[in-house]
Amino acid sequence: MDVKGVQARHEGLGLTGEDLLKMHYYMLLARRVDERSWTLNRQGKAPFVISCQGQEAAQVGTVYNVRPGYDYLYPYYRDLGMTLFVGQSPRDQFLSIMGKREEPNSGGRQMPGHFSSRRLNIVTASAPVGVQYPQATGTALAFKVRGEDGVVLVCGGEASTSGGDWHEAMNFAGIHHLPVVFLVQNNAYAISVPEKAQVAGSIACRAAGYGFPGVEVDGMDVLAVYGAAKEAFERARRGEGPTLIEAKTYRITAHSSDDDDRRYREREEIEAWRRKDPILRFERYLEEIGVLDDEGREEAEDRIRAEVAEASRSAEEAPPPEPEDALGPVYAGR
Amino acid sequence: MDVKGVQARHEGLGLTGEDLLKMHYYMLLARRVDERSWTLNRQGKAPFVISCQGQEAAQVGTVYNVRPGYDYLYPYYRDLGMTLFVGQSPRDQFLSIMGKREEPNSGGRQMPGHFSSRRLNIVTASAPVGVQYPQATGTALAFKVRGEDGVVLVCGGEASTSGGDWHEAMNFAGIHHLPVVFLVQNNAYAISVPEKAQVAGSIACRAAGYGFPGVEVDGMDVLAVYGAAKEAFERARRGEGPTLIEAKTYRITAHSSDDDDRRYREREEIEAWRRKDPILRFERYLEEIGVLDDEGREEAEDRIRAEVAEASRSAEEAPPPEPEDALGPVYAGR
Amino acid sequence: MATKSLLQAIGEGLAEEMRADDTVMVLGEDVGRAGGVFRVTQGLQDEFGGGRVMDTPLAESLIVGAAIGLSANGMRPVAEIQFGDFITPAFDQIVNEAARFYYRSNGAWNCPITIRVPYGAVHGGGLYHSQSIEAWFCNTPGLKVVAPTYPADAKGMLKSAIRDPNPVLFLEHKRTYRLLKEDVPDEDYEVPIGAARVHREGGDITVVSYGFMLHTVLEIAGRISKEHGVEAEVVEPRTLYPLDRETILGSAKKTGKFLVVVEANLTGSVSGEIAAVVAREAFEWLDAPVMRLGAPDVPAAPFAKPMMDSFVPDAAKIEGAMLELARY
Amino acid sequence: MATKSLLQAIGEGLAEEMRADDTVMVLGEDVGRAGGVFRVTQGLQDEFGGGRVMDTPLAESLIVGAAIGLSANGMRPVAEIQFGDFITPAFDQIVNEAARFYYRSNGAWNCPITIRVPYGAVHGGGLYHSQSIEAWFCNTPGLKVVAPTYPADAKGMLKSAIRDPNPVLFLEHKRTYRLLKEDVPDEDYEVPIGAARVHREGGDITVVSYGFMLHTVLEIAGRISKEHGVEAEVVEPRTLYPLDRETILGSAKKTGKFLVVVEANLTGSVSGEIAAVVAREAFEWLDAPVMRLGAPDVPAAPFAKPMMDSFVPDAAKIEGAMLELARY
Ligand SMILES: Cc1ncc(C[n+]2csc(CCOP(=O)(O)OP(=O)(O)O)c2C)c(N)n1
Ligand SMILES: Cc1ncc(C[n+]2csc(CCOP(=O)(O)OP(=O)(O)O)c2C)c(N)n1
Ligand SMILES: [Mg+2]
Ligand SMILES: [Mg+2]
Repeated sequence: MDVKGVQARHEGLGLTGEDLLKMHYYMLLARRVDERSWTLNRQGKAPFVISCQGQEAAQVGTVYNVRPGYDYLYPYYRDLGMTLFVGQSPRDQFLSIMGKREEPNSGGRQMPGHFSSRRLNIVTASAPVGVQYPQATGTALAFKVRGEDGVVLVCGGEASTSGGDWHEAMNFAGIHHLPVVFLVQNNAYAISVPEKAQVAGSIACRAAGYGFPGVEVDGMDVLAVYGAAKEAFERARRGEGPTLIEAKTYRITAHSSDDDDRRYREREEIEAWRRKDPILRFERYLEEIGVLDDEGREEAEDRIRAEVAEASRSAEEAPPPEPEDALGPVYAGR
Repeated sequence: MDVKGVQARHEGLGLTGEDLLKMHYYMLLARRVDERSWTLNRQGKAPFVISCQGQEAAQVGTVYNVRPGYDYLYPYYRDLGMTLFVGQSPRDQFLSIMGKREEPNSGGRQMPGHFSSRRLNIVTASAPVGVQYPQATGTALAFKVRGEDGVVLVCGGEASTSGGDWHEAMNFAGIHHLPVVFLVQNNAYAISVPEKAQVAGSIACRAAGYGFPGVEVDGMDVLAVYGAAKEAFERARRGEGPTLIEAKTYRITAHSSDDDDRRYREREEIEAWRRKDPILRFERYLEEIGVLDDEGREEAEDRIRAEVAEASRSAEEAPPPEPEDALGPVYAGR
Repeated sequence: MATKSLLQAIGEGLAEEMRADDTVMVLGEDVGRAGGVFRVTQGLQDEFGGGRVMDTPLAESLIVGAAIGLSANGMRPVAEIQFGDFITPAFDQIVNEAARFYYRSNGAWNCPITIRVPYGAVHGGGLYHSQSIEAWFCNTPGLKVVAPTYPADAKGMLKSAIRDPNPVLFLEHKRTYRLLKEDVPDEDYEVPIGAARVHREGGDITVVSYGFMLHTVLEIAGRISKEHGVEAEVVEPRTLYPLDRETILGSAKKTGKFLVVVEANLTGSVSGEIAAVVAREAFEWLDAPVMRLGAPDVPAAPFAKPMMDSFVPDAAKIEGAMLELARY
Repeated sequence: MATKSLLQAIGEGLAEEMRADDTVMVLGEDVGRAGGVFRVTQGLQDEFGGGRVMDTPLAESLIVGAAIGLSANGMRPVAEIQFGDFITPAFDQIVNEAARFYYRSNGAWNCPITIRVPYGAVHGGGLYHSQSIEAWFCNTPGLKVVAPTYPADAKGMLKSAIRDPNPVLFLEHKRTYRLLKEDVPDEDYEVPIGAARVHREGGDITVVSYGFMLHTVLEIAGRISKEHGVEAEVVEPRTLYPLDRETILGSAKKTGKFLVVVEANLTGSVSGEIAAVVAREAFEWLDAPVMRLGAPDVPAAPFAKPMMDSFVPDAAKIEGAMLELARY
């Protein structure tokens, strides 16, 4: 093993060992929070779960370039790895999946995964797939009009590119060289619909038609994603316009707790992808370069396990909304 | 002048002198009908005119590949050159711009340019830009499902690519290799909005992102357009899927009779394009290869002039709709 | 004759129409191998193949637009919109295109498509898997909007919709999919579009309702008959546009007391049109104001159970309204 | 104080708001160099530059979506939809997104955008430059829908809309753009959203109307006062959602005879909601059925003049309805 060559990878990207451990922490944290969510679902405490599992590298590798509270974020429903990184807590997520009153995204109004935080510049998300893209270009335009160097990160699955909104936004971003990074997490399925029935040609290649760079990246490799995203964010900050990143990844779980994926995909396929698990892969790298050993991993696991257990416990205890909460707020006051 | 080299052009495309004269006839006919329409507008007889002028080569060059009444046509409002070719008459067009009762597109219900003919497989058109694209893919899918070799031609201006419908249709056509030819007549303006504020990158280049061919062609050169379209139609008939053609052309008139284009473009620009007039250019070619001389041109002009005058006269005499016609038909009976 | 749930009845209706007519196709998200997120189209792709039962990309405007184009070329497509909340991107193709083909072409082109749309509030659905979307489509001449509630009606109306030469929006309340089973005829039959159904005769009050609310209304109608001697006539429009004004007005004139119960946000819902028709045409017969009950004017059903339960009109509210009217 | 047309008043309102507040922007098709197809935004790009007055691509979902995103990042965009008929592709962004930002984020995110929309039938406009689209948007809590008819109202309400922290759909009837001029105050002023206006007091009948129809209604109100001694009270809602129920009901109770006149296809129009509210809340005061008049249920205004003229309710039909009500 050419350790030097390997080390060169993250160093070439300007990342320290500390950065790597931070990335690892958020990937693992997202995974463990997600796993715990399914437990709560099976226990009947959380009516609905939608997962990030398999996509943590794509998420953390990208969001690592975001300046929380300054840049804007339009995450999609799987982007737990992002929202944790910019500052939502595991408890926030548990509150959300249990529909608790103090749940920060919506006070229990929305399904889980519809992230929102004014403080963290996470723009309130909804369920209709793709609507975030035009919104993200508007948010980027505001930065441009004011001459600020903020960047907008907007995310979706591969099926979010099939609707018109994605295209209208790509075109608008290209025309005005807007500071926006489009991250498409292509996890091979849209519920049951496989990529070949969803996407003609190649998503990444489409960027060229709009006059800006599009890169396809191995979404199971956090460093590869980080590198592509770093370039995209720097480009945006320099005022050179948008970038499209297509991260090839895989949805390890069913679409959601309402889905039974045995109807449409083989177990072997999932197993094959599990072997490419982005967290295991990153841990192998961290071991190789000597940043993480068994003991370090255990420590991280323990810390996260405790954090998750405490967050889950505390969230379970939080009160549900009151019936009257349903009635508002409908209109903002002046 | 290398006459042999020049002759090789249309011969290489498999076109006879007769074909060329037929193309010329329809281009000139469209132009003269259009010019007469403006006269009727100035006379207060036609409330609204929207023109094909400048785009006749793009239209006739493409539609020359259509088998009228078998292939399907989704023309856009400037495609007079197409509708005349497949079988609508100058009188039909005059009836339409004067909103006469027997006007074949809509019986006076729709504005001019909203073509329709069940007999000619011209699917009823409307004003919302871009809606025709998804419809065209469905029509193409029907051919494919039934194993027929019909082709669908769908048209729009460059701004018709900005809306989501264009993209959704391109993607769907690419996924299922549908027999559809997308013709974008890029005439540099969408009402007042110039191409650079409308289109990021290049329209033709976008086809690659959907996995099928996109060609940019000189839309002022009827043979160039014919050649590109011929390939596209043959490809479609062979079951190999869609093609996108971007014909670079120019709108010589204002957007419509309601528009004053002095607000947003220079007279010099128009003059420069007038010198590239597709009809004059084609006539020069026809002269060079000896298919058309002064006398022949005069003859064609006279024939068309008479045809147009008679059509206009006869259309003027046709009765307007009755007030009660407004009330139906709303629902088809079984 | 076997008993079927609403979901089964619709699935069977689809299969039978596809067997009877080669031009009938199904397209939508996840309708193929997965058989639809609610399993309505289960088994269809196995029977009819991927050409006639097609998974589309996630693009609702494309789904409806392609259906329109298919219909222009000889097919009779049944498009599925996965949730009513996501029909919005297809709004243009439905109201500006499909609904206007016939009129705008002076009768030359018609548009025989059916658009199936699961709608209505369910627990855990949140704002975007819950909306009652019918009012968006009930101001569009050229379109037909149907919303059957019971299995046998739904199957017969689906057949009518598919055979209808006009575009039909076919609404299915998600919460009624598996709520009950009833006898559904085995032989081919249609239930006509445009005809309301009187579920229960009564002389004291008229209640018009549909979807999940109708079930509650009927339950309460039975209860207040026993407990209060109030006889409610319960009318289900089944078709929301155009309305069966005759049946509705007939009942209103008979009882003189009229209530519409909808699950939608009350203001601007179809309850307004129904109430306005009755207020105009049955004025001389009315012994009480035309009453309406619906969800509060709040964006949509929230995710958390306590909020959801207080958002959707419940048995207590409906009973309250019915008794208030009866006692007026 | 100078006299202004509706079109001028709106243009001035825009310019003044842009001068007063750097965050106000205008975006839409042809709004820049050309000044809009109706010339409402003429001169704005010269004064404020291409950054704040921006021609967008032909993509209505993008126009509204970008406006939403701008508002999330500190701006107050005014988006123009060139014709109401083309708002359909933006339907999703308006009803599912803008209108729900506040509620769904539990008050954390609001969406202060204004969407200007020319609507209504004009000669020669045909099916797609004519529609009355308001009913599509009047079942959407979180959204405000305004439709002022007179120049001074429009300018004041545009200012209110731009300053409002919620999304406002601002409807402008095309046929009223240059129909008349009236005095418009020079100083800064607002006309509140949510308040109806009584144009004419009268004790015999109440007529509620807006847009081009309102002009005809007022003309006829004057005429039947002279010719028949019938005094009509004419109420303009100005805001269609949420309604000023108090003013409308006050008038209905006063006259006991109520008519709504709209240009929209009657069935499913906002006239239904208004009529239903009156039928419910003013029942005891009513001396006649609540009446409605609108366009027939036919796709939309046809191109040819004879058809267009028979489609839109005209003076004769309106006078007939008003006298019928007065004599009831
Ligand atoms: C406009 C719209 N149509 C349909 C749906 C239902 N739906 C929710 S997620 C989903 C699949 C999305 O797939 P993809 O974008 O690939 O993301 P993934 O779930 O695979 O991460 C569908 C069809 C929706 N939410 N919005
Ligand atoms: C959805 C929609 N938005 C706006 C309009 C108004 N409109 C009519 S034509 C046009 C410009 C179209 O430009 P382009 O597609 O380039 O065609 P061209 O007229 O230049 O041939 C616009 C904005 C419309 N008809 N439909
Ligand atoms: Mg996916
Ligand atoms: Mg153009």
